[in-house]
Amino acid sequence: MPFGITFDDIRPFIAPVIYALVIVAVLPLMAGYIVLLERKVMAHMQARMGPMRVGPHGLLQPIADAVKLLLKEDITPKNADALMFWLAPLLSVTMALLAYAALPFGPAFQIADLDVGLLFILAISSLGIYGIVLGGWASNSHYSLLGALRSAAQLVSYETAAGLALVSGLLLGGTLSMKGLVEAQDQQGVWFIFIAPFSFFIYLIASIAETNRAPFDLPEAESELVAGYMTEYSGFRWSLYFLAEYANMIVVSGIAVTLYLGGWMRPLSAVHMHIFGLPYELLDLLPALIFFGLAAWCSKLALRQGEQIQKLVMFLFVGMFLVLGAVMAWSLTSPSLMPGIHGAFWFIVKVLVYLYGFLWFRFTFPRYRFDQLMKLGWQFLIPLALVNLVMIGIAIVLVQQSGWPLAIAMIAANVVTLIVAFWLVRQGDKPMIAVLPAEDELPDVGPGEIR
Amino acid sequence: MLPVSYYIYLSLALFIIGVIGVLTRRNVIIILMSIELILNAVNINLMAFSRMWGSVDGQIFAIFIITDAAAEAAVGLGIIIAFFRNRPTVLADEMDLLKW
Amino acid sequence: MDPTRHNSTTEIETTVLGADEIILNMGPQHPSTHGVLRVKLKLDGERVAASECIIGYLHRGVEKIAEHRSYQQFAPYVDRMDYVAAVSNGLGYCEAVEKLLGAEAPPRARVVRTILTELQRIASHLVWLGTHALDIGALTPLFYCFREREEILKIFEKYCGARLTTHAFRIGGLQYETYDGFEEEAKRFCDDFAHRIDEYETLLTENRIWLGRTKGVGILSAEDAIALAVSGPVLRASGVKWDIRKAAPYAAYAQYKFEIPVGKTGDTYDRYIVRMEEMRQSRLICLQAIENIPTGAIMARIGKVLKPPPGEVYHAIEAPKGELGYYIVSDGTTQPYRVRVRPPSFINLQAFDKMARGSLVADVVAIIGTIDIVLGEVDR
Amino acid sequence: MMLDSILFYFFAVLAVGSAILMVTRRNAVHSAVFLISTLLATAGIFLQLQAEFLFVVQIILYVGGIMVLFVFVIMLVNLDVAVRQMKFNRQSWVAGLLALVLGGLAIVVFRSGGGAFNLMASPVTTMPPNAEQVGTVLFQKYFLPFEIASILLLVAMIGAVVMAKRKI
Repeated sequence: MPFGITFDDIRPFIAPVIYALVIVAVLPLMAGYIVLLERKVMAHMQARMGPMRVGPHGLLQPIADAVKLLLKEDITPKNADALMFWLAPLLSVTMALLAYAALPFGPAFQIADLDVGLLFILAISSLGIYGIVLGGWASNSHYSLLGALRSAAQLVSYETAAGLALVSGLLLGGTLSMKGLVEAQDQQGVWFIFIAPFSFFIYLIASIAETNRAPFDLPEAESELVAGYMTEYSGFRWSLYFLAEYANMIVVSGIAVTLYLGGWMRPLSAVHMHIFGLPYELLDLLPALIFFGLAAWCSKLALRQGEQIQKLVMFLFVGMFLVLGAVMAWSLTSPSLMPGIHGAFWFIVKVLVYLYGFLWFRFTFPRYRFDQLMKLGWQFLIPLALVNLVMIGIAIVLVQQSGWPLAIAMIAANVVTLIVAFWLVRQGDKPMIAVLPAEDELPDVGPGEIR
Repeated sequence: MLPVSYYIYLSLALFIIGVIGVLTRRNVIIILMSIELILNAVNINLMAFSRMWGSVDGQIFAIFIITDAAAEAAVGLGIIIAFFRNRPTVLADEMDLLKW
Repeated sequence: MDPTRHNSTTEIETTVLGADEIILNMGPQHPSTHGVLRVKLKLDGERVAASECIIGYLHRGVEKIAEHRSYQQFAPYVDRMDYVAAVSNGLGYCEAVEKLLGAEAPPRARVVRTILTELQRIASHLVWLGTHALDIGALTPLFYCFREREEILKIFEKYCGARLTTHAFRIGGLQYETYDGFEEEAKRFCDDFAHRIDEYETLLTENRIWLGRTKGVGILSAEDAIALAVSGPVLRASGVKWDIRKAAPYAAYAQYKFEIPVGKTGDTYDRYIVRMEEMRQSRLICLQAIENIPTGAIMARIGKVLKPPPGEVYHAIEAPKGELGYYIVSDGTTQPYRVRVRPPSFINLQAFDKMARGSLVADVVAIIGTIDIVLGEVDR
Repeated sequence: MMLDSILFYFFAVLAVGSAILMVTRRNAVHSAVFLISTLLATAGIFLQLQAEFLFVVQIILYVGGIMVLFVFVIMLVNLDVAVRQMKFNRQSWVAGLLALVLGGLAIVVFRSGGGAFNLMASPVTTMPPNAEQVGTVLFQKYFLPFEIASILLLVAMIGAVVMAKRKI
């Protein structure tokens, strides 16, 4: 070994590097299929069918998109700032991928169990702003700069709300390390969403705003800003931004799942239903059953496919589901492997459910105006998060010092927060109608004036 | 563990670059940034000694310095914006508003 | 920015944020201006200080063409003006010429005309709702609305062979007898349309974000509405109860019972409520009309070559966008001397500056959507 | 042991390098980006000193907060003001002289300090998880300074808001 580095020097680094490579390889594929999921769900919600052309039921659409994006010409605006123009999407993607270092996909599958895990992810995602701001600045167009500044302002203000919501989750968990948080929920036998529902909902709203999605997707969709900071990007650089957005979505839902939905724990983990004396429980069979069900459903679709090639591809997917089902079933037999694989399965299922919420919001809600968005962030979410934080703190003190049962203390805390929430909403409604400036305050410039 | 003097030399280097930046640059924003650099150099020193003595006081003081830097940056940039609205310049030696 | 404020006519694109006015150009190539409309906004920060709509990009000189066409030849041109509500354009023109001739369409023709016009009103409002919601950000209503509109267009296609520019009516009545199954299809559409509207309402009406984006946006008071000669849902939303179907009933509207929805404050939300209610009323009219379609002739006896006596006539109908009027002057020959159209979209658009002034830039899109303009009719 | 020095040298060179670049760049945005890389390098040095709570605070507060403010203001201000003016003023030789004096003074002090400074940083027993330790000491021993710091921030907030209002 060169430089006198022995093998056991490197040993602690092998597992994290392998996990990192797996994540970096799987992520673009997963982001692609989330895009397909989004388009399919959006279509079915809107009484249409979504992509059906490329592969059976559009299953190969992500690969087609990826190839198209790679082949598309990559334009740099004329007097754009070349260094920044190249750096911005790179920054966005690296920050998005870096945040995966602390995400616990399963009890075993975690790159680094930092003991400041949650703060680390918060810090890295707060760096994502630079990708957007520098991208807007480098495109050298007035409108993309406006879009970049607006989305940066939105990210900064909702980051505080998300941070406060997470802190109230931390109070319950007691530790900053992500794995520690899930174990805390395991010990207390209840997911934190049931104890601190308000912080979950505040975090849900803040996480949607942080990834520029759904009712808050203002920067790209503003009518006069057209596509916001992404206007001038095309081809591969644009797909980097796209990948960064979806990677951020997964990171954000990963945090929510770890902190509020019990990370890799099986739902109803405390319930033990042993079926006719077998060592494992009924619910442990669920992952295998889900995959076999998917395989059966896909094979039914496969038979109805027209061309031969579509049938072939569909059966490929059927095979994949069968293999996954077999792995789930086989892992039941070996108790050492079981928690790792099943943990990863449940974590990914919960992340997908959380993401489904993202997609659902996108198709049902109209878009916020920028000032309403800021008003919601600063005048409703942050005060509510502060109150919620104080109430949970009081509840925990009550539980630990004066021995109140957890449930009653938490219910009391949440009821008070609910009252404050209603009061805030009523405050927010008062100036609901846009306050029109008095007639004289506006310059009386008649239409003729502009010509 | 590395001897503390390495950290001291590093923070000295950053400190000197910061001072040069403050004195030579005309753009007020770059001056403010150089001040941030100086504060950072001080932080490195604090951290090195905190690690050497094994006590956490140095790190806490570093946190106070960061909060102070935040306060100073916010007000400094506020002043620059307010000044910019009256005269479209950001350069230190052009800010001679008292002289007409 | 030199201190001496020069207001040269060239657009001063001062890009320093937060300073004084910026001139912002929206359109003519813009995703949410419902066609080729260019809006010039003078911004004071985020608020609109003044605005000006520049139109004419779709001007085809339809009224000039009318002077060199016979009455029947001009009928198809009328559909190309408000291409979203072609059937009601046709009704307006045919009835105006019939008035000129002193003829009257037979009862069966009048009832079928009423059914088709009311179906067209629902289709036009569906287009408005879909695009208006899309501009404000709600993606889903557009597809629901176009799914219903498809049913209506199928009925038109079966009746007169075309979906959009239908040329469904002839001067003096109808050319084609209704295909068998017309009543059943129209009835089936009206029956299931009831719960469809409730579907849209669940998506939007109580939606806090929709309320936030539409309540108090683009307010037009009743006096301003009357002063600007605004008509149709925009007028009724400001609280003025004026509908030509009640004021001067034409076709077969006198025989049916229906209410006129009226708003209170005249903001974008009221216009939304008024149009949704109008769709329900149109459905009721269709149901009443389908019950008893009288039998008999479908065409009045006015002969092949139309030579109306010299004179002039003004006939207005309640088109989905507002009062659509035809002022026709005949000099006794087969070709009209002058055909002047009173386009509701063009006149409603003049209220844009009054509504947009003082509002935020983001609301300009909502205001254009709520006035419901079609550039074909604005520019003619 | 080996890894520590590699990490230290890497971050040190990165910090000094981007600091120099920051001061010499003509475009304000470029110098802001280089200052960000300096701050990240110092955060790396904090990490190398096993102070991971400070590592995270530095990134969240400094790079994620203050520098965003800087980049915002640079963009707001530099939109149409010509950036390409002469960037160094006449005082450069004063700065050079001062830097030399300062550097020489510091080195002399270090040299004369003798053993006190360059003693090997004793590898004290691995400190308990940094975050909890900082937390406990911060809120017990340093509670008063903590309150004063929060008042300082409040004053700064009010000052910034008053400054930014258009019509004061």
